Amino acid sequence: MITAGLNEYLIISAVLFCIGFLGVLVRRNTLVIFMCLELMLIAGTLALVAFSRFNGTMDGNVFVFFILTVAAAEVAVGLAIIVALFRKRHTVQVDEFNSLKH
Amino acid sequence: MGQILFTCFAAFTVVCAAGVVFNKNAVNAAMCLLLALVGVAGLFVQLDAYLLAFLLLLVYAGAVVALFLFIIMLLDVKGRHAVGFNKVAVFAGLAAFALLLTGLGTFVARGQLDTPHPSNVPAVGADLKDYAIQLFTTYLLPVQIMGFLLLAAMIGVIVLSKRWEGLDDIK
Amino acid sequence: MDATVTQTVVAPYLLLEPLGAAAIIAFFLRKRGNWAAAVSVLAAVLVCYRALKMAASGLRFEGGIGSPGGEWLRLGDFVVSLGVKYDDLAALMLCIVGIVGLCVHVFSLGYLKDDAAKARYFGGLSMFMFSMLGIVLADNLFMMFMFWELVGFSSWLLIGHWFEKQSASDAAKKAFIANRVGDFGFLLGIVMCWWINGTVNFAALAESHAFSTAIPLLLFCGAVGKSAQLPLQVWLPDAMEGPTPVSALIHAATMVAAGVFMLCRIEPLMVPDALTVILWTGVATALYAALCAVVQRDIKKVLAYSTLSQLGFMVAAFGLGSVTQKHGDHSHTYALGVGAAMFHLTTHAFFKALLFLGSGSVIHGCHHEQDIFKMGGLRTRMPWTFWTFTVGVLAIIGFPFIGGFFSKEAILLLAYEKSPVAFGLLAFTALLTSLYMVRLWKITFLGAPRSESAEHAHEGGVILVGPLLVLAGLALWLGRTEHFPAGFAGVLELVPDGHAPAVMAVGVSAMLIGAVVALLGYAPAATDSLAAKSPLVFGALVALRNAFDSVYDAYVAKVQQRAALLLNYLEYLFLAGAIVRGIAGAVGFVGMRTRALHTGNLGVYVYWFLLGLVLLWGFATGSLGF
Amino acid sequence: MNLDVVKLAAADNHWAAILPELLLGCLALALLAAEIILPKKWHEHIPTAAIGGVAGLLLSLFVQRDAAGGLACGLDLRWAGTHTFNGLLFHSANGQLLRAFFLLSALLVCVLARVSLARQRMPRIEFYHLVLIVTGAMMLLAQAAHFVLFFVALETVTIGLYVLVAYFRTSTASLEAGLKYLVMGALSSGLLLFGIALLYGAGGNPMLKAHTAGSMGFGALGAFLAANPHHFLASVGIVFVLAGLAFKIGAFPFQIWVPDVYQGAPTPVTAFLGVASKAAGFAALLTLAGGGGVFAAYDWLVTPVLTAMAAATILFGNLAALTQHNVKRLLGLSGVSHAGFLLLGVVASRTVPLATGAVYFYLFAYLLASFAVFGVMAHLAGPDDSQQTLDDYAGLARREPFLATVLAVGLGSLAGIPPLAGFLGKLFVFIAAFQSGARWLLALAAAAVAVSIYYYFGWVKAAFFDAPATGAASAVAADSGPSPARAPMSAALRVTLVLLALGSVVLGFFPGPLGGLLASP
Amino acid sequence: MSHLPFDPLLLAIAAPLALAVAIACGLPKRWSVRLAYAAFAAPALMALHAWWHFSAQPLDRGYAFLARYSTGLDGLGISLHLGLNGVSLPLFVLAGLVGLAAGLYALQSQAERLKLYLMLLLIMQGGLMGVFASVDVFFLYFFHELALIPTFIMVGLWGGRDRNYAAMKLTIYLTLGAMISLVGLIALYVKSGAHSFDLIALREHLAAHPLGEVVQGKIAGLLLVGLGVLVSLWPLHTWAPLGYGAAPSSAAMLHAGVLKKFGLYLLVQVAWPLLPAGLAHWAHPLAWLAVVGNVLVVGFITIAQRDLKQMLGYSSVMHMGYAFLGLATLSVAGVGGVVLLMVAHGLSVALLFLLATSVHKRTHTLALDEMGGLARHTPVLAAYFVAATFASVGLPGFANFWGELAIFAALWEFSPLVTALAVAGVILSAIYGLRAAARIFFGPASARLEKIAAEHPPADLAWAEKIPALVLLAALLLVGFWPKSVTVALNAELTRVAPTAPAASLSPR
Repeated sequence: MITAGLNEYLIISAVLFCIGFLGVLVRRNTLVIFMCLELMLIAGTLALVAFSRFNGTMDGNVFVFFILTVAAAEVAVGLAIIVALFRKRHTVQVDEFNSLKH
Repeated sequence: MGQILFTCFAAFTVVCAAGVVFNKNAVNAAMCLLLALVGVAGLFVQLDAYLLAFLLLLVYAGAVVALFLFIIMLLDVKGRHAVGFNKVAVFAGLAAFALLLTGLGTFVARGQLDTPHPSNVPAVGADLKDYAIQLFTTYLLPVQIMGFLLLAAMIGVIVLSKRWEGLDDIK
Repeated sequence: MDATVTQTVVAPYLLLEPLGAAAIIAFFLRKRGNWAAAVSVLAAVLVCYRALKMAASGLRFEGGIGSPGGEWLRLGDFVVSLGVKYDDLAALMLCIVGIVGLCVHVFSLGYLKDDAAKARYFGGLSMFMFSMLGIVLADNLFMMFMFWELVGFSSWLLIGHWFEKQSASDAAKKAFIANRVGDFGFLLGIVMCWWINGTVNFAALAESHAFSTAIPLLLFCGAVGKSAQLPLQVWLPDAMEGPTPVSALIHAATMVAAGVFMLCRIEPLMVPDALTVILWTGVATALYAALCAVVQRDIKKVLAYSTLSQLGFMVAAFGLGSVTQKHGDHSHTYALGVGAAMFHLTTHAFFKALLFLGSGSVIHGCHHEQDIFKMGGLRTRMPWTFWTFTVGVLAIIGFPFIGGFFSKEAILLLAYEKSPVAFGLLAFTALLTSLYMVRLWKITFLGAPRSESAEHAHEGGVILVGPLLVLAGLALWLGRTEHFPAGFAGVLELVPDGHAPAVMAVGVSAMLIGAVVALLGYAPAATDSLAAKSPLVFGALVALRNAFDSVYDAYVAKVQQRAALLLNYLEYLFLAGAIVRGIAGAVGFVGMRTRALHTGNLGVYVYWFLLGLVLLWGFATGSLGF
Repeated sequence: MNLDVVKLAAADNHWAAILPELLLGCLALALLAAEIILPKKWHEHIPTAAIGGVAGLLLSLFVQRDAAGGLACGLDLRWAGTHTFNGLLFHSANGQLLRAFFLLSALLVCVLARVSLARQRMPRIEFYHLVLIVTGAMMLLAQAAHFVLFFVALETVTIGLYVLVAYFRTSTASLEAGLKYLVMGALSSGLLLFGIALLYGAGGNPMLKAHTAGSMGFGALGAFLAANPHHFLASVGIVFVLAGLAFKIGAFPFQIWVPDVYQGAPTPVTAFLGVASKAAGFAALLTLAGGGGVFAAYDWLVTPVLTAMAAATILFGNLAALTQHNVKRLLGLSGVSHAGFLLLGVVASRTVPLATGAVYFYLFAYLLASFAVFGVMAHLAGPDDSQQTLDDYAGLARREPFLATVLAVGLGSLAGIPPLAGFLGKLFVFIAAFQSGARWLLALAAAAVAVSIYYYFGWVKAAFFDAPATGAASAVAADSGPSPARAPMSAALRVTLVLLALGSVVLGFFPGPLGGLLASP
Repeated sequence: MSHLPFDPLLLAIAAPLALAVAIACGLPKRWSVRLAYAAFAAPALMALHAWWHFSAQPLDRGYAFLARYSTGLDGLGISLHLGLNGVSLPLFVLAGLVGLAAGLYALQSQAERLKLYLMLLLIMQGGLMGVFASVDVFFLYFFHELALIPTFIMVGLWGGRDRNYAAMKLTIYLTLGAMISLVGLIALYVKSGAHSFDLIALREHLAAHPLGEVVQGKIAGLLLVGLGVLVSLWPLHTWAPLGYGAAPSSAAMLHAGVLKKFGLYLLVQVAWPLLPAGLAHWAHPLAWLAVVGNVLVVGFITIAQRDLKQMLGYSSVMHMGYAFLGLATLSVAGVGGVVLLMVAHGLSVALLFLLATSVHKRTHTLALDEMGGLARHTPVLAAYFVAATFASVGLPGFANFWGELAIFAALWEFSPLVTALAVAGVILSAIYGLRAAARIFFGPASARLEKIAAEHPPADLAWAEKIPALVLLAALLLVGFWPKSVTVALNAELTRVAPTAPAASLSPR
């Protein structure tokens, strides 16, 4: 079923990565930043899967298992922190989390 | 056919991903993320990684995005967008955009790999059994570690969120 | 040979006895003035005894101290050795130091009988004796320099004896620093001599054939400082702040003459150009000091300027005559200047010590009144002092057939032959000498007492008078070379012989004119007659006297101090300030800015990652990198 | 895939080789179990058990059965030089040493945690549990020889640390630090992952020479890179991986999070971050980018990148620390500069064998000194320990001469002043740097040492010379209310501090067995 | 080798350090003070012992009393290797004596927090003994820093005016200097290829494989700059007057007297024999900096000082200029002069700092303008001060004279002009030295002194102050009168290791 070449997948992966990064850079909502971080991880998995397919090795695919797990754990912890912070500061805007500076 | 499908999924994914970034509303952003994941899952399928596509949808769409939505609802943060795009931020964002675009350009220009035609390469990701063998032999140790990771994350979430005796910060 | 060895061993004793006395006094007898005086005088007696005995024995020798080579320090090729060169020159000088030293020691017993710091005083005297003997006996320039410095130290110590007086403290400092200036050249000269000739040993230098004008001139700087020649003469009048016996010993008879002695030692190094400089320095000093002496009121200052003037004579004498001719295969040294200078040094030592001790007696008698215009009438009140002082005056003005007559005559003779201009100036100086000495003598001793203290003046007893008599005798007797023991022939046979009637006539008439003018012109009054009769001349002379002091004061206050303050300020401003604090401030500022980069805003922080990624990307794509 | 291969693969899982990590994991689980099973009144002894357990494990690394069956002292090197778990792990003498390092760090963190947690009404056991899990992951990370295990272990460390940083959830600072660390960490994980993917893909590309099926494994990847020393994707992969690690070690420009997170995190966690986490990063960096590492062939890229990074890190850390008054931020920034010095060693290690040993020695010296300082800080801190400033140390020498002395020794060692261990660390790194030819970097580092004196000595100055703040009491005192708030120092902490200070001193002139680390690289 | 049943050098290092550790562990004050006498005396006695027996010792490549202790770094060519040669012997004795004097002076000073003061001083003392007893360059540096650290703390804790700024500036400056010289030493270690910091091994290796001139020049440059800071070469000297102005007496004595000599010692012991071409490359700039900067400019600045201790600090900077000049000659005489001057200056400046504190104790001021006429009350103090002043002015009979004389003599060959300028500096030192002595002690009593005397006349030097002063003065006089006590061994060693190429051929005339 595969038709497109590896490079195309790689480009899509890179584009996703860049979009994710851009999101992290420009967004101020912590939750959205998180989503963008997830996008970056997904971009990595896409590259892995593509490589795995085109190189004919299994490692990339197996790696994705772990990445998904890690991502889920990360989100869980991250959201817990955000919720806890929200309880204190009643905001999720990163600009306002600046009690630690200078 | 495959090429068209690929193009569709790719375009869909990219557009949805951009939606995550540029959607002012967090809920909509989460929905965009969900759709982007679906797109990626489609690409996975095209790469013969059916299990991974399934897992992606299951874990991400089913759990992660749901969690996001749940939290967004819980915190009810929509409409708190007053802060945001000041001039410096816009300029910085544009500069970042330009830089990323440049980088992407270089990547596209120089990152081309010669590949054998995919039909000459075994679709290793297609067989479910292979995953099982790998995870239970070669990657047994990482799997174990993953267990500890999840435990740690769970403990962490509990510590951060549970109402403890003598600790009255969570009402 | 055996005897020589013995003497080489004895010679250090000569040095060690006064040193030992000084050390014992410094460490143990600090609070026991009388004991200290006894120890010191004992050392002086021993020195005098040994000096005379060694001179009489006729033994002359050279040798190292401590070891045959006398090596005292060796670093690579650089060797400093201590050794004794006991020739006729040293013997003569040694005797002078010994005799005058002893007289002064004894005189001091009386003069400082009630001084609170007697121990320090006598310790200083012993220290001086040690240092002076070192100069006399030194067989090389390094050693001479060491003792040269030490006499400077003793001089500092003794001038500043009454340190509570600001003027004494200042005078001591001035003396030492002025000497240091001279020593600057001296040391350079020694070092240069060492490099050019490969040795600084006097005997070896006499054999050396490397000639340079710079070396003798640099070495002469030392003499300029020590013997207070122009332009470093300023310290000597001020040095009169010290106790009078000290002035007699150090600042008249011996230490200040060390410059002349040193010149005589290095005579083999002399070249004509250097001698010319030395000559004119001496002549200028002699004339200048004589002019200054005419307007002094302080008895000691008059004597101080006369000392300067006489030292000028000696230096001029040296400059006139010490021509070493080493031409062709026949080489002969005509060191006539050495003879004349040393001869005058000898006679001067005795009569000037006599004059100073006499003035000391006067001051002591007048309860430390030093202004001659407040004296008068002392002839009857202090007859012993008066008569011995008169002998001294006659000796210094060159009264025929006593004291300085022959030595001055020898110098004039030399000048007459070598340089008519110098002769004229020196003769005029002799006239002035006569003038101011007779003025001093008349105003001090004749007429009526002009103050309470002069009214009650009295003799100081045998302790004070004894040394005066001894010195008077020596001043009278030792006027002719023939009267000296044979042991000093090595020096005295160099004294220019023969008597040119013209020279003698000029000399005697200069003396007579000066004396007559003074006797007639000055009245034993409370004011200076010259100031009354010819204020213009008087004023000019005073101004001349003050000229150097004001130049030096101006230098110290306006140049040295200001330069020091300016440099200090510049360092504070630029080095410690602008540069050091500036760099520190700049680093601190950058640090503050850097610290301020931590805005605490996560949204900004992620841009740092973008920056990092961009940089890394640059490296990876090769657009950055080396 | 036939069954034999499967059996073979399974048989290579030598669990005995990772016994310390397994035991640590078990200990972590046992702590949780004990909390559930044991009655409340016994809970206070659980941390003691944790400390004892870790100490026992640490000792066990040095005690082993010799050939005759008796017990012998010395690092257990039975597995050294072998790969296990199908190439996921590689055991080496340095790995053993790092195990000891991480266990020691964990031990000290637990000791500090007892001090800090005593002032909080937070759950306690979970803290130790997390520390132990993270420590185990670090130990595996240091021995990883395969990107999958590498990533998994790294993420376990990172996620564990997210929780630990935010652990004092009653404190906004702690939570904020946790969030910052999380976002930055996740971002760097993304970079790292993308880098790994690219390396994996390039290495396995069948069209390239020396391509390999095991391109996730370090050895095979290294061979591939050696055969393709200028491959674009590989070099991009390399810089992404370096970026991920640079975040871990706090190297410029991925260091920006450091002061904020250090300040907000509970003091023991700050120490953990500053020492163990950084050491884990350096262990990984040495494996990948050090001498003979995976990226050895990419000298044209890695050396300039690391050199520039080292220079900028040293400069930034020292400059930013100059005017810093908050002690935790100060230590964070000084830690950044230490990362720069260590990077100098890593750069040198690419050409000079001595450098690897020098980096490890430096890390040990850094551990002793840092924990000494953190120990003092933990003891002096009030309930909110994120606001301690230098002013709080004014007059410490008069109040607590013991603490002041330990502090001075620790700071002196951090500054690299003889006769303390930090000096030897710096000296060896400098020697290695000079040998490797990084002269300008060395000059910069030497100048930076002088600059760093300003803030280290400033701290000592505050403790020794300045009069204590009068009247309006310091932030700490204000937080802790009236003076009796601070408990007297526990014997354990006192002994620990003595040992740390002593270690810093003795190691400074008598490195003894650790000297062997340097002599035989 | 030594007939003592123990290593005298190790004892000299260990005794003060051991007591310092004991005090740190809480030895009671009474015992601390009592034992401190022994701990300060031990190094001095050991040093004198070594000095007395040195000539009878069999020398191993110039060294006697060699002993080696492993510290686990033998693989890197680092070990605690102790020994004395002709250069280190006089400095070892200097360290012992000045340490003894500083210790005794501290013990009588009744300083606040005496235990801590003693402890720091003991650490300093141990470090100093180590510096000059070490054959291993690593430990040379190590001990130097060990001795240096207490200085910072002592300035900060017991310092006078500006102590905070002074302590900070001192620390940063000296650390910077030490770092730069450390880089130089590392360069030497690496470039020599000897794989050893052992001076003997380095010498032997470099004798067989000398370094290239360019490399030598670079290493020597690093050492000169780094050590130049430590020895206060102009214009890197501004820490010195400030630091000494603020330092408590014993710390100033040990630092200015002994510790500061480390830089010169390293240059003499390491740079001169091992990097002759490198030093020759820098000789002219060094000489000009030293003569114009240190000697003349600083000489003038010293004249302008109004604070006694600051003046002493500046004068110390000035005298270091002579030391650099001697070094620039690269000749045995010049370098020997440097060592002599180091010993002499160490003794005299320590004595001066000691006496300055005694003066301060009596006048309660260090401002020269406010003093005057003290000698009337304290003739003995005045005598000591005058002696010390004249020693530093370079009066024959004191050790300083020999050092300066040898340097001047050696300098002529290097450059007559420089010699002339250097000798001119002697005038400056006489000016400020005598002026200070006169200001403090002579002339009429100042208003301030009158006031003090009216209430409580200042007492003369007590024995407790006199004995340390006497120790230093006696040493000054001993070397002054009998320079061979130092120069025989010194000359033998210097001649032995002197660079084979004559200095003259290396330096342009």
